Amino acid sequence: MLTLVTFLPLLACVGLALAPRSVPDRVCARVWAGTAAADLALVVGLWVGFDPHGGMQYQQNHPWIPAAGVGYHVGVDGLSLPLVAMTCLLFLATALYSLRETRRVRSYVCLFLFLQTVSVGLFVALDLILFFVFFDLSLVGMFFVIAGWGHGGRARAAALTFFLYTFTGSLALLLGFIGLSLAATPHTFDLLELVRGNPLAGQGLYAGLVLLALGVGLAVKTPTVPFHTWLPPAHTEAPAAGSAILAGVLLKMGAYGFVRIAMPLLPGSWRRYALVFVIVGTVSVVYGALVALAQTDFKRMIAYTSVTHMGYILLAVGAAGVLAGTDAQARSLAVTGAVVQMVSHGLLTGALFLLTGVLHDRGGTYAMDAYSGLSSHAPRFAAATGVAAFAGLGIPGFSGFIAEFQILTGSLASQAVATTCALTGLLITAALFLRALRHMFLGPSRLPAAAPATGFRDLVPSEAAATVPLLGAALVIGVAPRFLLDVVEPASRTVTQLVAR
Amino acid sequence: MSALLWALIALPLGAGAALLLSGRRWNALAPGLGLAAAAGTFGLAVASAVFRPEASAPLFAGVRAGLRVDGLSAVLVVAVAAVTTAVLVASPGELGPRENRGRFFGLMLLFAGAMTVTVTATTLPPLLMAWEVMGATSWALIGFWWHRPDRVRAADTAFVTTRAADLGLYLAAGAAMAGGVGSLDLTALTGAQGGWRHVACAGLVVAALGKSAQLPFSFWLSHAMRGPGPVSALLHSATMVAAGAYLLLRLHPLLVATGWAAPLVAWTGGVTALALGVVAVAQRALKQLLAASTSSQVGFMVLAAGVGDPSGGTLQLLAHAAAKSALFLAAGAWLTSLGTEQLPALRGAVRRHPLLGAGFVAGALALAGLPPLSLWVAKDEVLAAARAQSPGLYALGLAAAAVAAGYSVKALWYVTRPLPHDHDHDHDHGQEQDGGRRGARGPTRSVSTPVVVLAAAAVFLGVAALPGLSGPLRGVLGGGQQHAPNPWEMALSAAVALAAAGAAWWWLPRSAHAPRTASAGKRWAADWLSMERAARAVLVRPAFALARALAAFDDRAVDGAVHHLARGGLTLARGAARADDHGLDGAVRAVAAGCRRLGAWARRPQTGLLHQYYAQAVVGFTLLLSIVLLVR
Amino acid sequence: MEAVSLWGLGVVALACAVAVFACDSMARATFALLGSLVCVGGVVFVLGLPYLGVVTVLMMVMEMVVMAVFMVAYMMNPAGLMPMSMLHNKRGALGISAAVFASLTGAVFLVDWPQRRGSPPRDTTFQVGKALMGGQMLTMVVLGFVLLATMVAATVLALHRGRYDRLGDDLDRCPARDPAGGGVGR
Amino acid sequence: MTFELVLVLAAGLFSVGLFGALSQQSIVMIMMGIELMIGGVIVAAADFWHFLAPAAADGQVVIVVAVVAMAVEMAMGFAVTTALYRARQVDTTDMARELKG
Repeated sequence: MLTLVTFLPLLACVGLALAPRSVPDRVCARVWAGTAAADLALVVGLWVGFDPHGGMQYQQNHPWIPAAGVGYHVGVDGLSLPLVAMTCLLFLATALYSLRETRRVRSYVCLFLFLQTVSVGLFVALDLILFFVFFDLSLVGMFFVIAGWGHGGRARAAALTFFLYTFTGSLALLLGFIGLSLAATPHTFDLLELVRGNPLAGQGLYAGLVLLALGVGLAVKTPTVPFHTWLPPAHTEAPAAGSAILAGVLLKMGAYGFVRIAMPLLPGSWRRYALVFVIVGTVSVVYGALVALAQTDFKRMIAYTSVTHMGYILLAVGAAGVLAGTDAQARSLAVTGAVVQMVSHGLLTGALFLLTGVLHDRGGTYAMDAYSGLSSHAPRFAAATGVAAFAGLGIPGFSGFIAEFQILTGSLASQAVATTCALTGLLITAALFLRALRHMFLGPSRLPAAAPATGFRDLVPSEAAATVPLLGAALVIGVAPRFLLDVVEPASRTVTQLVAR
Repeated sequence: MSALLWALIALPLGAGAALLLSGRRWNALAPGLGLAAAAGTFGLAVASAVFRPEASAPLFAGVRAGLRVDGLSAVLVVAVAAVTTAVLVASPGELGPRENRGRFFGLMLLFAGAMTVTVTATTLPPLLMAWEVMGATSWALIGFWWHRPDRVRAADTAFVTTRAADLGLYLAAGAAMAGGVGSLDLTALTGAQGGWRHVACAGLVVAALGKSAQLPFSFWLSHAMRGPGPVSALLHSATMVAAGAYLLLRLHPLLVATGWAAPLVAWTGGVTALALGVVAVAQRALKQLLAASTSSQVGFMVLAAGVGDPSGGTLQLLAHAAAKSALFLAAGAWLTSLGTEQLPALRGAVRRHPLLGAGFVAGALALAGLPPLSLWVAKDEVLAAARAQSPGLYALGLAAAAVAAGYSVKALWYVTRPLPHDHDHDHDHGQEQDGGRRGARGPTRSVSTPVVVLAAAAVFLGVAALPGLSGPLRGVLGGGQQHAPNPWEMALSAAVALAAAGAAWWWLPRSAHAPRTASAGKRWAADWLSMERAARAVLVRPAFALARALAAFDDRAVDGAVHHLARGGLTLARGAARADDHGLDGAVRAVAAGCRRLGAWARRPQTGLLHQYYAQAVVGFTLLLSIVLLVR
Repeated sequence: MEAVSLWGLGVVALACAVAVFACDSMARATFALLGSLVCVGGVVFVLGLPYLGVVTVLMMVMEMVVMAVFMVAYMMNPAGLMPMSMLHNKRGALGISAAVFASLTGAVFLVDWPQRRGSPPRDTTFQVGKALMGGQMLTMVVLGFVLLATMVAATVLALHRGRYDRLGDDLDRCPARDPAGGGVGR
Repeated sequence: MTFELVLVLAAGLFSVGLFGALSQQSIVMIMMGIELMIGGVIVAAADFWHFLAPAAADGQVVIVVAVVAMAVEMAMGFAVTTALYRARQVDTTDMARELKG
């Protein structure tokens, strides 16, 4: 069942690729939207049939490279199911958004279908090598999206930087995986066996090195501060749908890696070096927020806020590793907060990037001071962006608040100082979003020179259909979080117990 | 019974959301719908005050979202609903037909729902959620006429300041969890172990002071005045600023438990009451004066919370809510009709609109704390409790009361002057046109009636608080060691209030005409104790500078480092290529050349001359022979 | 008696050998060579190998007569009529041959030769015949083939018509223009 | 003593032949030189046979081989000279240096 969910988009992609040239673009886009919708429906089916206390479910395990102990092992649990659902929802949104795409639609659609398969595959993978394969294929897919359809002149340079940077990170990751599998007897890459066997329990230095490799690899992917410089150019040059997926899904791969691989497999060294991750997380929060405050380019500012939100996740995950001074409830609250933050950041930043796409489509530039008083021209667009911005800065009633509240409450116990610094992140994020809203949407009306004579068109139905459901989902999670938390909490409890063992 | 409470919350929030989304589509119907929703909420509020329902829902792991209507919140829920209804009655007058009324009424109802949740919350998460939603709606309402960038900037300042203070609540929640209070229940906070209790208490105090515009944070209230009249009336007089005081009143046990919190809160309240009173006196615009007075009156409530007199604090809150919302509605009405809020320009406004003027006069008198009216009674309660705590506080309170009388009389004096001779001329020279509305037509009846009703409530509430009748009120609020003010205290405060009022009345005509030589102190007070300039200099400007520095650092150093790494890789590659071409390839070519030379040498003996071959053969044989002989 | 005859033959042989290269005319050189080799045959005869001695002498006579015929054929100064010095590089050759002579005689005198083993059979010719036909049959066969190959090779080399003439200048005429008619397929 | 003297005789013959082979330009004279060298070898073989190993026939076989070699050398020499003469009308080694490397 999971394999069907994972590879349905790939089937569509192959079908489209082999289809005769005569297939018009509109049909390609519709096929993409249909496939994404079908995939989402399947995932909802999975969600309904999912037993929150059942641990890993819908498992499929077939030997793939038996000699190396590599198997095609997929399965879903409380951590990955929400992310898979969010990925499918986001891809459906980008599909709807791209209905009006005009540039080389067929290859654009094939690339995104491929990306969907790879992203879903990564979240359901329970084998390190399978995880790594999907991890790298996602880089390839995103490289072509940015290089091919990026609007800036520097699209190719940005794409190359993005690819090389994250690819180097993935090599470090592979190193870590190999280190892990070698420590296990018999050598295996299967995640569940490695968790059960806990091979690196004793070795201090060896486990530390493996954790360093994993940490660097994943830190490059969730951009934490020292390794984040590939994100802003990649985002400013990527097309709207591309950067929505880049921010919504690809960034989660790194964060998910911490919760799925680093914590359960290296509990001892994770506890010993948790402080490092907490510090990096807090620095990412404050640094990302401050640098975002100083940006003049709207999309680049949002890219930096992504660094901040990922910093929160790292803070929560690091705090969950510190046993002193906290109880299990606080730590599992932090981990739940981290997972919810991944989902909420995916939805909100995805919506924000799609809306910036609309902005660029109409005004031709992302510079904030080129626009003013847009809400008189496009009230619906202004309302949507306003709601997305307020949700992004953590206003209750949206998923952002639920995530950040749990993270901060769960982390304060063990990391008082770090969490207090992270609190300032909340304030700075609020200030920068408000400043952006004030500059662009309120005040007297002024459009950039590049804007067409007809003025600033409001949201077209396809764009509205793409962004409003995302914000709606965020609102539902914000108002009634129990349906998501019931799934995530048991899984985060197990992760917390695994780290504490 | 919990259904009643869920309905009480769902009605305003739901109706507000619906109206907000409708926007301009039902512009005509919006006021009616809004009013209906407000009335319904009022009804539900009264019912819930009677039945005291309780409800809770699972929210996070081990944390429930609990709501309960107990003594304190019953009174407040009714008050909030009442003031909301009154303000919404007055709102259509304020807003022109072309305004986006759906959005206005939607936001007002959303705010009312959030306030209701704040006063009924029993655990921290719902309190925090409502607290933040109040901040957001206040941002939206202050910046309602968003065409003017200065209004939106004011809204931003207000929101960021309150949000900065709200971080205290996040801190408190985290501290509670760390301190072992897993359920984050407000009453259980005192049970938090060790330092965490102090951290939680500190967080809560900061959040409350921020929201109630107390001293360090009070400058945002002056910006909040740029919003429409009704907004100031509802949010920035009766409900939002009172929320902080309410929180302190409810958490008095925690304040006492930590030891240092209660006196700190009391003294902050007292000092704010005095300082902001002086600021009010120094103001030239009516709404700024009223805003500063709000801050100072809330100071009294915070003082009451600090000294542990919930009933006095609540009475002060109710009385002040009624009086101040009436005054703000009147000020708003004049702003729309006369197009100005500067006191000298409002000369004789009372005479121009008699009904509205009467309400304003009654409210101002109550605000002055003159004997028979409600605020005087409430203030006495608070001062009595303060005197029991420490005489210093009592003196501070009395001084604040005197200053309160001063600024109320100042407002009264200007407003009640006889109309200047060029009666009609006054109408059209409206100074700053707010929101592009022409202030030509007078305030309609829909504004006057709520003003009068509120003013009446302000006047007669005092009766309820008289010593004889205050028993039931104390019972409702849940008692606590109360100090009924003894007669000599009440007489003393009355005397102080009357003396201050008389002095102000006597002194005002002289200063009104005297040349304006503003002393440094006066200018400092007029500028709200330049708190905003200090905050901007200390926090905002360095933050932006740091942000710019970090951005530059990020682009140059971090990005630069990566690019240098890449460039280093390239030069390394070129070096390797060069080494490969000249080094290894050269060696191989040298070997090849050497072989060629050797080849040439090898051909030399092959001369073609037979005899030379024989010679070589002989030499070769002899060598071989000698080798064989020697070796064997 | 044996020693005297050996000495005599030896001296004569050496003198004739030197004479071969000393005299100008080819003819005289040929006969000097004949003389020298006859003395060699005599030495062999004296040393108890009559058959081989006689064989050597007979062969030498035949060779020298043939050589005389060649002298006439190639008009190589048969009678010293056209004196020409056919020498070059004399000093080098002299040096090498003197060095060789010195080293050989040095070896002869320095090596301690083993004592004689066994005694000569009564009939040495029978001995060499039995050996050739018995143990040394391989040598006999090889010699036979060598002689045959020499005859064929010498004839082919000396013919005026090369073996490729019949195929024409560019060696690929088909069929070959063979002067001696007949042959396969023609 | 005569054993060594006969060997000296053989060496002498060999050296004179060698001198002739090395110094003569004409091919025929070179062949004569080689003839003398082989004669030296025959004398040495006979001498060895006579003085060292009369019982075995090897010495005589060497002489037979030497005689055959002399015959072959003479035949091939003249064949080469004839072919060379026919091709180039020259009979001295200096003119025939086509095989120079």
